[in-house]
Amino acid sequence: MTGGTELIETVAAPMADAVPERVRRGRGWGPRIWIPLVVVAFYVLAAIFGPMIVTFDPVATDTANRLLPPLSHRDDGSLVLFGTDQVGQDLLAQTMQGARVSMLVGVATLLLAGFIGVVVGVVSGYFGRWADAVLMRVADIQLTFPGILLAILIAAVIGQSVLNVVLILAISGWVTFARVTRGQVLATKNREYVDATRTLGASNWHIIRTCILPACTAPILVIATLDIGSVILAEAALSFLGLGTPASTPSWGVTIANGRNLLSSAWWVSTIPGICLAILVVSFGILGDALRDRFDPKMKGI
Amino acid sequence: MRLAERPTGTAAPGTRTGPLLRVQDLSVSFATGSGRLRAVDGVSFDVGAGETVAVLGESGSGKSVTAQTVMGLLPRPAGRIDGGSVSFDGVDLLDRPDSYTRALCGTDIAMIFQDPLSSLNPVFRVGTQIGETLRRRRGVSRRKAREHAIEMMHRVGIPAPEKRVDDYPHQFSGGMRQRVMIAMALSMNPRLVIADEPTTALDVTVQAQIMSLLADLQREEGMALVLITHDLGVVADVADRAILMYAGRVVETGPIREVYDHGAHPYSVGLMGSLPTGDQDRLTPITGAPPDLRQLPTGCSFHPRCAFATDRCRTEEPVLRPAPDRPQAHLTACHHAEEVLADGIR
Amino acid sequence: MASAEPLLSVRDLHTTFPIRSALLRRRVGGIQAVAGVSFDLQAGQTLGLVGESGSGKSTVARTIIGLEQAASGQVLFQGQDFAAAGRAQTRRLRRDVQMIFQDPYSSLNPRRTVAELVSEGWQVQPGFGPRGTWRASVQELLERVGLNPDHLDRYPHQFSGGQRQRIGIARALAMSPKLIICDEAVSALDVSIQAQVINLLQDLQRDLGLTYLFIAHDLSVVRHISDRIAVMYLGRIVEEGTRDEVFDRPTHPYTQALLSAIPVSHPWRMPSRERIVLAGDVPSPADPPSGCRFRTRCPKARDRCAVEVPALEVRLGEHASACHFAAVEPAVAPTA
Amino acid sequence: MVAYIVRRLLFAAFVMWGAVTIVFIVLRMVPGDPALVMLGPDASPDEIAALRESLGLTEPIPQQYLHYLASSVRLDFGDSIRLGGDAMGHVLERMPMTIQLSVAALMFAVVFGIGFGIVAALRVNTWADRVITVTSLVTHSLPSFWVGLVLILMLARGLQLLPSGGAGSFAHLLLPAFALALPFTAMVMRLTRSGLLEVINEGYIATARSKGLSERVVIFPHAIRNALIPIVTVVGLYFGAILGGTVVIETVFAWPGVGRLIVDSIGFRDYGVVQSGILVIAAIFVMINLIVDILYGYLDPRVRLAR
Repeated sequence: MTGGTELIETVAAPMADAVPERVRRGRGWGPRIWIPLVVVAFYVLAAIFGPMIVTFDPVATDTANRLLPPLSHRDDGSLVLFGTDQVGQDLLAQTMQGARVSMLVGVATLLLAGFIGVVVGVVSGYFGRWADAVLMRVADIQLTFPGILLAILIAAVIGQSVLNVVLILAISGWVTFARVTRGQVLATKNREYVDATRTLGASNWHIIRTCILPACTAPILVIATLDIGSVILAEAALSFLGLGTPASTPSWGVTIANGRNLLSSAWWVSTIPGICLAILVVSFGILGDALRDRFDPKMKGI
Repeated sequence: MRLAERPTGTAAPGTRTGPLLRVQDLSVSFATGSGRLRAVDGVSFDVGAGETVAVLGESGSGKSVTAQTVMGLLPRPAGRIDGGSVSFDGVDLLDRPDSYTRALCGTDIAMIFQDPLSSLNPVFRVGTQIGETLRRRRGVSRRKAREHAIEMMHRVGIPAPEKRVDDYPHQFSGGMRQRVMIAMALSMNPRLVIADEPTTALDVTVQAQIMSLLADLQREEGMALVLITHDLGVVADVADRAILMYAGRVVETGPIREVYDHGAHPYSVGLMGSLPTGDQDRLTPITGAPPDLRQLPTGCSFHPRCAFATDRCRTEEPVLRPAPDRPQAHLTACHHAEEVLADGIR
Repeated sequence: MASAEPLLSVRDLHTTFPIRSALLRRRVGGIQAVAGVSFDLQAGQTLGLVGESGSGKSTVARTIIGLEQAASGQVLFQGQDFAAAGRAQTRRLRRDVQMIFQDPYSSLNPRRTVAELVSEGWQVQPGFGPRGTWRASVQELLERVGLNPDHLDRYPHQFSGGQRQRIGIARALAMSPKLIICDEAVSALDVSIQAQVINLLQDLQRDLGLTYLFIAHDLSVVRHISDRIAVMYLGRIVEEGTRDEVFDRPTHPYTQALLSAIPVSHPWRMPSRERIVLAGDVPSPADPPSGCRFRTRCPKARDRCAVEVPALEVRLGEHASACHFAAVEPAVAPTA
Repeated sequence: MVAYIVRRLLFAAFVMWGAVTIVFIVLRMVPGDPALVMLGPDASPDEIAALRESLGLTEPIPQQYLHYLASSVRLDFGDSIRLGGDAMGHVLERMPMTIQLSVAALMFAVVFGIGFGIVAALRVNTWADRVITVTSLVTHSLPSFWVGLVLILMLARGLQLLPSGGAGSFAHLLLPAFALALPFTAMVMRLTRSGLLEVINEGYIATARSKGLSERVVIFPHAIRNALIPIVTVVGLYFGAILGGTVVIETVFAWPGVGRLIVDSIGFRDYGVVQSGILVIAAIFVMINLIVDILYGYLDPRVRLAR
């Protein structure tokens, strides 16, 4: 141990003795957690209810009101908060529709990637041996392939649809979950309490259920929060390249790409959805960071 | 600048009167997630030149924090010195800037840590690490520093030091690593060596090697040695004096045989009773558990676990006083020392 | 002495840990953690298994209880071979042999309450344990080990190290075991707490007729609690006998050195004490010395020790020793 | 050490085989007749048959795979339908531009990431630390293609300071390299900061202080050598991500590299070029990881000798 061993003991042991873990975790449910939570909640509400209020029709055109800057009025007097694009589409409606698509893709991808990753991680970490060797080599190869390249390759081949985007991103995203889960399983597997449970005659399934999985939830939650931002960014990048969601269900990336050729004449078409995207991703980033500090300060490298 | 203030410690030992290290009324607290805790609470003791002193106590007694404070290694800003003084060679270190203490460290005061593996930098050769103090502090060449490292490794009994000087810490066994630590600590002939649990991480047979090495080196070098440990046994052979700590306070101090054989504090008596010696059928442990340092009991912190406790113990904090009818150097912080001693005789 | 059938009998046990290559996890070698260990343990007795790190004492325990796979040899519990037992029998054996672990902080699942921890064995062993009244039964157990029975819905972190160790003991007792393996069960505790737990273990043994395999590196503690002692070095037992035989008349040079190295709290009370300071460190179990494994550090080593493995047999006095020269040079008698 | 390098090389070859196989499998996933898809509805049956023949689609799948592997070893990925000539040739021709861009971005990320990371760690919990940490969090979360667009809008179109696209001069390199480097700078910075903060709590740092070494020596080299070890590994991984990122950034800035070539080729169903480009990038990444692994062994003696 270090020179500070006893210090750690004196500080940590009485604290551990006197203060319940849940209370300690609960304390300081601070601004780093609730501010991004409020932002995310706002996005979720906007994504659910926004398109009901301000309808978006991908094929409608309104050439009379094309390229209106933000906060200007249509000729019928209605306010366009975010401006309009080159065919007169309302950008606010487009952005809210984009939020719906981007967040849907993000959550669906995470669920799929998380499920694959956790299963692979537990199998590989808990049962080890050849399963571990094979699965981790597959993960290595997968890591060797820059994720976006794999996504581009697959997208180019199988074509554009929301489902395809989810599949593609999950294929490149499961590795993180698998590695984190495996690491946590390996760390937990050798804890004495797992041995203790085993000596009671517990089955592998009982041990995985009561000892292994509960120890994995916190890091998986943290990874999911940190990852959802990257998934949304990756989806936007794919869509920007024209390989993501189709024009009928435009995500933010599609809108940003639309505005690219209008940069000199209508800056807002690209910029505003970009800002919306950035705020959401930053919120997830702050939230993930805060959760990581709370649950497991040792996971800093991830 | 007065000579005495020079931090390099060029003053020959013995030119000053008074103890080499004097800790007076030292209090240190730590910020934790749920309030401050007092890790060290009004601790006073002296260490004379060439003396071997054992600081004893269980985890949470504040013994290591005291050592860290002396070395200026207290983690900031969590750790805070609330009062008292630490004088080395008559100069109060807490009055001086941190750089003053830092300059004394390595040359005049050196430290040996508990776990030699984590205390050695894994990416540097041991020779580099042993010779580093000499090289950086005295500006000698790399070659000279390496030669010095070989010499020090030889002195602490590492076989074939010429070959091993270029090895990395992980290539050494636990005992050999601790020898490397000792070589590093002694490389500048310090006048005071503080060893914090130097044998706790080692096996019994290796423990014996290291303790006898430390005792031999202490005799040859004439340095003062402070041994911090929870193991009453390992220091019994080598220490002159014992300082027994409980919940951040010194509860008993005196010549080691006095404290061990004629404990005048219920805690020291209880510790002795907890040790299996081979001839008792049943141990007589202290009841209860050490207190939460953030909510120390009033009066004497030991009173909830003490068989002698009275109302006075619950209200009035005992101060160190001479143990009744014992040699003068034997001090105890117990209101009922008389009864404790009488009980021990019976 | 060994009149009745022993409760636990270990026969020539070997446990080997594979060394695997980094890349393909291919097996490239093995560490013989336990290399031919045999002993008997009578019901109601305590066998102290002592040794330094790397001696394999914990591996012996983990192999007996099934946490490690034995490479060869037998573990017989009441004459039944553990390895040969079927599923149902293994379950039953699991109940009879319980373990108390070293680290009171990591041996309790932090996410389960005391009630869940103590009753976990009843959940995983179908048809075993109290029905309906299980909370009351947990409370009884908590009281039995000196804990407040009202604390059954608390989490482990709400207890001190000594209290956690008591929870671990309650968990073992819940299975009504015959044999409890204490693997360094008191090593992590402070002296005053350690003494409390030792007293508890002794009380339980007396009241419930338990048998202990007590594994520790602290010889004073082992001496205090054991009836018989086995000393291990690098995967082998080098000396085995009654407590007093081993402590008062050790015949193996390693035992002699080990006993002389015990830190003594009052050295001035025994002026005749002679310390044998061993040179060097324990060799790596991946590459043990040939012949007698202790010879590299042994003051008595001769040529013969490098070629011939000394058997554990009675050579002098009434207990077994694995030294060629145990009988030739009677021991100095360190009295700790 | 030699044995170790050989083993790593073998592993690299294994990974390349995996990558080649993945490409093969993905290309088999093309819905319908690939030749028809590639040539479009206007193609004559003869043209389609010829392409099928040259793509080897007439053979059974295992044989196709073997042929594919064999031609992969010869770096032969067929001709480019769009540009004509050897597909791999087009890729290799564009490669220097992509390497230039990604190395510039990597250097930026490493220099500024490690620099700011050290500053933040040494001034932990001060305003400087907070500014750096918050900035890194935000830059990490910005989509790089969008950053590129905003940079073009402000610096190229607005202030007319730098060219908005194309290549040819150092000025052309600045914007794309910066946009590409931004998220990675943030990641390197966070990793440096947390790594250094962790190392500072290690026992050997207390030892270094107890030896009376100045705080500067305690940090350089005692702390930093240890903190660098994980950073080196991760930077290797980031280089792969940067290479992947060039695909998007080259499109935004009209940078004539492999990334843009790949994206353009996708539109034309020019699969020969797409797979050549992807395999070349994967090969570079494998090589970088090999170098990182060897460097890792150099930095950490425990790893070096254990292998």
